Amino acid sequence: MRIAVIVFPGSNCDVDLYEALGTVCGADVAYVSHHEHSLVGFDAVMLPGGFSYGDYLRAGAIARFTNIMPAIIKMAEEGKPVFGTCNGFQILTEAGLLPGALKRNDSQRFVCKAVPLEVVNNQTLFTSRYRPHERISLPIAHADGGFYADQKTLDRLEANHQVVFRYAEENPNGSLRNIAGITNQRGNVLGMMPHPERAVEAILGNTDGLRLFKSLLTNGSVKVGE
Amino acid sequence: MTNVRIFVTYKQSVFDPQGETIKDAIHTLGHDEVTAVKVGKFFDVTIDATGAAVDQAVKEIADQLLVNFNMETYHYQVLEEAE
Amino acid sequence: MTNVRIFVTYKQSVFDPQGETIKDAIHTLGHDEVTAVKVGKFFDVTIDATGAAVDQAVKEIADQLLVNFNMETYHYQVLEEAE
Amino acid sequence: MKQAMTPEEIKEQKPYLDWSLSEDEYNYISDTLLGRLPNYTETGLFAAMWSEHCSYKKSKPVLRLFPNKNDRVIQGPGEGAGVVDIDDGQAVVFKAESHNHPTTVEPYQGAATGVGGILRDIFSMGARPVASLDSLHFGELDDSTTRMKVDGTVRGIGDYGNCMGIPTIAGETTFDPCYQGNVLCNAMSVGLMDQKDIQQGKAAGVGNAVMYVGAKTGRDGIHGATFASADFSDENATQRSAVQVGNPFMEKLLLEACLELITKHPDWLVGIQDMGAAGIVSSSAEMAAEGKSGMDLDLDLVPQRETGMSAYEIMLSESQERMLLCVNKGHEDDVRKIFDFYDLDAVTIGRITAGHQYVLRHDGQVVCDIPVSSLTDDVLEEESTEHKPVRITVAEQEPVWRPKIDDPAATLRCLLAQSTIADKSSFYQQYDSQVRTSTVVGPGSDAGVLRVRGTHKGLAMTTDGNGRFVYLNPEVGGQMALVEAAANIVSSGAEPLAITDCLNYGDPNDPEIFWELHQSVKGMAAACRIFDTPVISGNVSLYNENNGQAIHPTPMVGMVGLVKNIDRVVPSFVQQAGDQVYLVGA
Ligand SMILES: Nc1ncnc2c1ncn2[C@@H]1O[C@H](COP(=O)(O)OP(=O)(O)O)[C@@H](O)[C@H]1O
Repeated sequence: MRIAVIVFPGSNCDVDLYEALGTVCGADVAYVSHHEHSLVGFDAVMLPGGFSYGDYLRAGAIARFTNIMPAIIKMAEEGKPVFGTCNGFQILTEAGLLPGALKRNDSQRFVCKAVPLEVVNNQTLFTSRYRPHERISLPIAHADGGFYADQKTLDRLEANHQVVFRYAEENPNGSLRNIAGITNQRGNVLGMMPHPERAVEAILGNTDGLRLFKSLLTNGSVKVGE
Repeated sequence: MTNVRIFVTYKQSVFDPQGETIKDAIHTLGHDEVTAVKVGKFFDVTIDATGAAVDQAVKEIADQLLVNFNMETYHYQVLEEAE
Repeated sequence: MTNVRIFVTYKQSVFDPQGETIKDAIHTLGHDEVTAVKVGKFFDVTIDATGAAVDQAVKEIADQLLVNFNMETYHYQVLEEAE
Repeated sequence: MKQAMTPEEIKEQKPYLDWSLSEDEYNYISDTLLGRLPNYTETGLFAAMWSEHCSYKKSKPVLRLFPNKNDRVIQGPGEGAGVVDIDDGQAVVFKAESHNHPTTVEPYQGAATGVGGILRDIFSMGARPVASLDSLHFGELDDSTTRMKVDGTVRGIGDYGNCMGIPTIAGETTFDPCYQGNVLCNAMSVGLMDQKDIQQGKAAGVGNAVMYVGAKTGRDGIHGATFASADFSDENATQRSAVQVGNPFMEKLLLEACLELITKHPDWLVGIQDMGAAGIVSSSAEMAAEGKSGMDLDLDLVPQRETGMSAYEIMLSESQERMLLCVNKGHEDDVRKIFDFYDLDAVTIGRITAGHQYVLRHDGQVVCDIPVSSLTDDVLEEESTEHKPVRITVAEQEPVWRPKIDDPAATLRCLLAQSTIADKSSFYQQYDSQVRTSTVVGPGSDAGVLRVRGTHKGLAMTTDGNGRFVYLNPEVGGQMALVEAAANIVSSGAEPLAITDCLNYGDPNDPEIFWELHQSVKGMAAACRIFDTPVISGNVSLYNENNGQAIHPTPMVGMVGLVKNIDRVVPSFVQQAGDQVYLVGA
């Protein structure tokens, strides 16, 4: 399976995703510039963390007008895996591929540290290698990570098992219902604030993120049906 | 040429801790008569158009870009208009 | 009880990178008639006072907390006043 | 000619005195260097280039005490940053810079643009910045202004580095009343490169293009350079407007564009330099001087975001996120295309000329025509008088003070409650310390440690300084700064390679302060020789005073060490119950 890592102006965790997939997992991965119009030949697409367009206006708000965006939306509609971490998650919500929005952390500050998470749903393309309700730890690094949606949307997310990760101890950003990551209804688009790509090598002190990429790779060139 | 000021705020239902933090700081300065603080942002936009075309442009820009309707709302004010 | 809206902006000569980036994004949307965008913030402050005491309070809060006069400037508007 | 004053008026009214150019310097420029009166633009350029900030005219004699060579040093002081061999054809590049005055005035933007500036110094060498460090010194936290300054400074450093995607992995923070009116904000950046990609700030080859890339020029920070050389006082408060606003998003694009040009198209590029203090004039004049060339610039071609700027304002603007390139004739369009891809301006603003004149045109007129070297090399070094501070002489006569401790547990608790000693995680958690996924040891340890991808090597780095020690005994305090840094590097499992520094002092015209500078540098230099850690780059920040009150002399040492085997990095935390504790050394 061939995976695209999108490089938006201001992306900066693109290298980290690329290395996690390519060097650590041995996957077939390539950078794709936001200038491109097509993702033909790719089986999955990843939106990295960083500060696309400087996070000016709102995090992720401007990136959705780039040339590549229609191709990403098309892949999502085709049921192919689409993954966004941190700024990638923010872009996915701004583009309407995921519900809700990410708002400024309650502390009003950027926060970088490891946080305990619960894998709420291990029945997704991205989490099949985790145990049900497994506790893991992943790094976060963001200023706008508070997941917000109205009650109805939140209830629907829970009812459809779209909440995939939850903050397990403290809530680091004011996220409603401690939400750390969600999928779309179909389950092929995952957005999460924590950085699994920062937790794939023992030398960096944490390998809890590795199984997310392994899950995706073993599930192969899947297409998720309705 | 029209100058428009577009105000964007969180919806009433969205908790905004920033205003609270600033209120506390104001109290530290001794201004206890300040009982509430809300924070918002605004965009001063110069538009090379007048009349209805301005309203149309503002609506489109706000809808598509400046406002995230999941959590925000907006209103605007025409500051000055000149032919 | 008085509601005051305090506007804070960069001074004219200070570069506003946000405004520039947003202007470019607006052009991407096809709204080339937008020729300038400046970003500012505002504070809606409720003050348990009226008249000159309000002006005094606003001045002190702005001077000491809300505004950095090295690069910013402010003005304010009394939105409503009630005894 | 659009000049605010005629040369004769300048001679009579002496505006240059306000720009910190002395009567002697002005006369030397007129009589000896030019043989005529300088015009308004020229006078302003001299004032900026001859300021302490740009010329080191006062500190140079002292800086000569530092060793700056050994087998590993590839590039010592003089370029954007120093370069050290780390084997396998790779090199580490690093430098520290102070942004004390801007941070005191506008903590958030001052700190942010401090980080932005030091990063440009690194990537203009051809290296990719891989880590940042900081060294912050504030007044005591019981003051609400200080708390706002701390908050703004930390957010400024964090936001800029976070947005750029460069991890901030170590640093230090201290609190002392002496920094209350004059914050110290020193930022250090470390880059990694292949030795073959090393660049120089050089302009040469008659007919080659001088290209301006990056953000447009505005009126920000005019006089920043001279401003940094004059101390603060409260009456001055309204003049403090030389604040620059950082745009880390644009700098990220600039970084990627410059590295693409440098690593993929080395044959197009002759030289590259960051536009730092004193903006276009210092970068262009230094590049021409380095290349022993003449240069002819047309300022009307400089991208500007404000109208009606004078030649002087354009040349001295300190707008951020700009670089100057010297490009081989015929490749201007190729270079422009690279920058285009990143949505950046790249404009040819002049050419290299035969001879050695520095010529500027504005509105169709020649506004400056002087020898390049008069700006860069002919600066009059200043001799300083110095003597031992009375406080030290007095203290030496007193009996040695020994603390009396009755209740060690209580004393320990008091010590731990000191803000300088207490946990700093509330600051460094605002920094992304892990982006680029190479951080093996992040902030909170003795030194930050990065792995070097694709090798077994690592780099350890730390910033250290202690103004109180130096205040008590400058020479020993200087040595101790080195010892602390080296201990932090070694205890992380690395071998010290070299250092950079920021020398933060008060007004050097005060003989006692100059003595502090001299003695502490002497102490540092001696320790550098012992550890074989040459000084490969650095920065001097003088006039750190508020209302005539100087800060403690605070030299900051930034040290980098080489980890030969990254699997053998030693953490500085207690690992598990039952482990034995040893005290080693004196
Ligand atoms: N401003 C800062 N930026 C990054 N890291 C910091 C900063 N301040 C402190 N730290 C981290 O916290 C640790 C303890 O800080 P401090 O007590 O100031 O330094 P030290 O232990 O070197 O005397 C440092 O080793 C450093 O890793």
